[in-house]
Amino acid sequence: MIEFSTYNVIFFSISSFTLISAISVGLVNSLMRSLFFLILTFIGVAGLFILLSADFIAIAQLLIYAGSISILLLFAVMLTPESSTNNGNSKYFLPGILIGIIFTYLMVALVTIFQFNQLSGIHLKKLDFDNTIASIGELLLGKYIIAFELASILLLFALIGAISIVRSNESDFLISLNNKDKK
Amino acid sequence: MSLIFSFIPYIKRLIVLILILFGLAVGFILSKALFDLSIYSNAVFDFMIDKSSYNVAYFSSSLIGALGIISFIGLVLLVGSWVERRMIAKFQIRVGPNRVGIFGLLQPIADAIKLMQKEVLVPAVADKLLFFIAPVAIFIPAILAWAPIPWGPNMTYLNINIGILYIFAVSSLTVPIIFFAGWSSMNHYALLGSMRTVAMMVSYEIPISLSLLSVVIITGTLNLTEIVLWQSSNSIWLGLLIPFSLFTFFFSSTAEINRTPNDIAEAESEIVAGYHIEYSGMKAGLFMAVELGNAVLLGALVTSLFLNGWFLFGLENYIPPYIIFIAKTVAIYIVLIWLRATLPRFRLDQLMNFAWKMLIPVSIINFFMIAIETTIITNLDSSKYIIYLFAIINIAVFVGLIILWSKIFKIDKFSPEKIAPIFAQKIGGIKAMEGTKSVD
Amino acid sequence: MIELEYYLIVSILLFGIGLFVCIGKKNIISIVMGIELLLNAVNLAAISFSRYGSEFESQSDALSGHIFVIFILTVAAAEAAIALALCVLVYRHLKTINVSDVSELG
Amino acid sequence: MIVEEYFRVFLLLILSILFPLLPLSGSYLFSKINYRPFNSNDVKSAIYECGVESEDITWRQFNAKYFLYALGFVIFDVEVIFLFPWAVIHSEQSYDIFLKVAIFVGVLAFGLLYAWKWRALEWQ
Repeated sequence: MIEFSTYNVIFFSISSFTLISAISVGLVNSLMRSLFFLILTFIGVAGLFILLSADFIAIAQLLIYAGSISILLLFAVMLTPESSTNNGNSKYFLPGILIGIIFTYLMVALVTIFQFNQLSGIHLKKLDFDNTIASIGELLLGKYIIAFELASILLLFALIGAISIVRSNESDFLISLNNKDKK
Repeated sequence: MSLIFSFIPYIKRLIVLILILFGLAVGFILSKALFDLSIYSNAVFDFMIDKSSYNVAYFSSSLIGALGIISFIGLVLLVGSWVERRMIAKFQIRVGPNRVGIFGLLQPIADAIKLMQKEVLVPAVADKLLFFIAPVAIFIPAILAWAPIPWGPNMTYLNINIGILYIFAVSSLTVPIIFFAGWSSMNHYALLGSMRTVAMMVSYEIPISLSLLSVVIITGTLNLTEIVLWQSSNSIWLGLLIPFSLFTFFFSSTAEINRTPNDIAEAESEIVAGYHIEYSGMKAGLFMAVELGNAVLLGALVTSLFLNGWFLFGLENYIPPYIIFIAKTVAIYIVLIWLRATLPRFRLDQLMNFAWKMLIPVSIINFFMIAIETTIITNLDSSKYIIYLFAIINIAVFVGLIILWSKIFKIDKFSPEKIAPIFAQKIGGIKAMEGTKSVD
Repeated sequence: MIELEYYLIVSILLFGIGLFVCIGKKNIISIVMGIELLLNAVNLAAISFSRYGSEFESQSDALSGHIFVIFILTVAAAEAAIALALCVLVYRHLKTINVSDVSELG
Repeated sequence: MIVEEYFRVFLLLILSILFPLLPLSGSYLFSKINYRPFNSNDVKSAIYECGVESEDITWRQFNAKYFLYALGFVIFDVEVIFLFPWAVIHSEQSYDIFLKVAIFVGVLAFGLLYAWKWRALEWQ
């Protein structure tokens, strides 16, 4: 068991890494660099998940966010060339900062005032998970089976929708369709 | 007297023989002492826990494992490049590096020093931060993926129960790094090369995951050590039980690590050098080194997933298990070199079509078939023999698939006689061709 | 000792940064990035509640938080796919992806 | 405990960052003792373009086919996240689990067929 002080140091280093790279996403001017910092943020959040003993979720985070959604973002940047240099601020830049700070202040105040251990009357206890992936599998195919099936339908619609949006006005696509009709 | 003189020409061989025997004896003694390297790590742990806190003990004992992995990778990067160049030279009937040191063994070190002395050029328009980070960061997935590899019975650096997914997730981080390497050069060729590479790597990650899925379905675990133990307890290699998954994994991984036949990343004839065109000196060397390290990593993965890891028909009781593991890994690496010397590069559109229209649909069907087989195995008691039956069925299906593919691609049994001499026919020279066995 | 509150504060800070990125940037791709940050913050909160929850009697009860996060991941992937496809479409029509310039219909 | 195991990843991460920095710092040292040339000029620091100076910006609009492949990849990656927990528990469960997963994969296979049919997988 790693002692309390080591855990503290690891927690603070990972969370500060995450937050600094998250702020850099907003402050960096080049869109590619901001994407790079976004990937670093995802990796940092995966580290926090591991500290919370959620290993499968951390891997899923790495795989889906850092591995595939970032690729999607990269390709989207490459398909829209003028955006690549330009990660400019909108006219709501200062209001954005203000709203962010106010929201953060309010929520932090709420969290620190609110006594979570009085929520249920029992003192909060830590749960150390063991072999999460098997339990998640049992839950997914047992209790949450309908959501599991619906997820596939959601993914299907996302695929169909995105394909039809991207290809909607491509000339070669239409030509190929026309040729197909003639046959 | 003349008898003794007649031995003189063989005395060199005799000395070599004696040396080999001596080496074997030393190796035997050493193998007793170094049979299980984990005892040293444990000894350090026990030693440190008396002196100081648990944290320091844990840290120092894991540091030994980490340094072991890092030094193994360093050794592989040095020796591997020599092996590869010598082997390729043998395939092409030349000598290969043979000037620096005995058999040219010091050639990799000379190369490294040469690369370090080279002038480092950074394009004026490049994104300096990402340009510097990319060659350093590309090592992170390549080294981190070594962590859950089981070297021996107790020799796993990171014994987690999601080992396969860990390797899959960590190695998928290579893709954005390669993209950043190409993008930050601000070069048409580099950008095009990185886009093509990313598109290909992304396509081939899906067959990899589906083939790993069938491994997990059979063994019921994601822990690499348990997968190796499953294979030995059922006394079958997974590569024989699910040959299609082995093929998919191997072929797709060659795409993932940019090796021939799928080295789209550095298609010299089309896009000059691919994503690392602007890199010079040691940074370019780092990209090459990482490619080599990934090839050996693929060998280690195939060994532990499909070739029963450190087990070799009872030999693991006499030789240190990690030696067997490394031998199998090197064997896979040599197969990769063999492929590189033999096969031409595939075209990108062929590769993409092969991934999406062949590998992915067939992998889905394959893992369903394996799921059905697993259900039958677990519900029947006589699982021992039915596994062999399924192995035969799977191999038959795999061979049938290969024949089907060769029919689709119109490869007629690979025999040159059957190919009609079209060109010769066109120019009217078919009469002259009669009786000869040549191909046009 | 690191308790639930620390993780919640990190999650809130991440959410605040995400809000700032969403509001303060004019590039649509940046805004999508901001949304991903928001979803990450929510995931972090869900996982920390699941870890430090008090009412859970067994592991499989507590892991409902993990299931929740897996579905958020799914929705995030679908959302990113559709949003970026729209982004590509908008660029093709209007040759810009600044939010302030995309004000006309069609 | 999980955190304790993954601490080793953290350790290996630090070492793996140091590993490539070792030859790079060797290269840096060579430049310090004036053994590595360092005389850059405009021609050298221009990007490689077969001797011709590069015109125009590097970004041209890429074909949408790249995006379509990434799209398929994302969808299948999420599918993998759902399928691995199933694969782990598959051998312990009864037959009906098979049907549930068959529906799940069937729906996604339909998506693949759709993409195939509407030529999203065609590399022109």
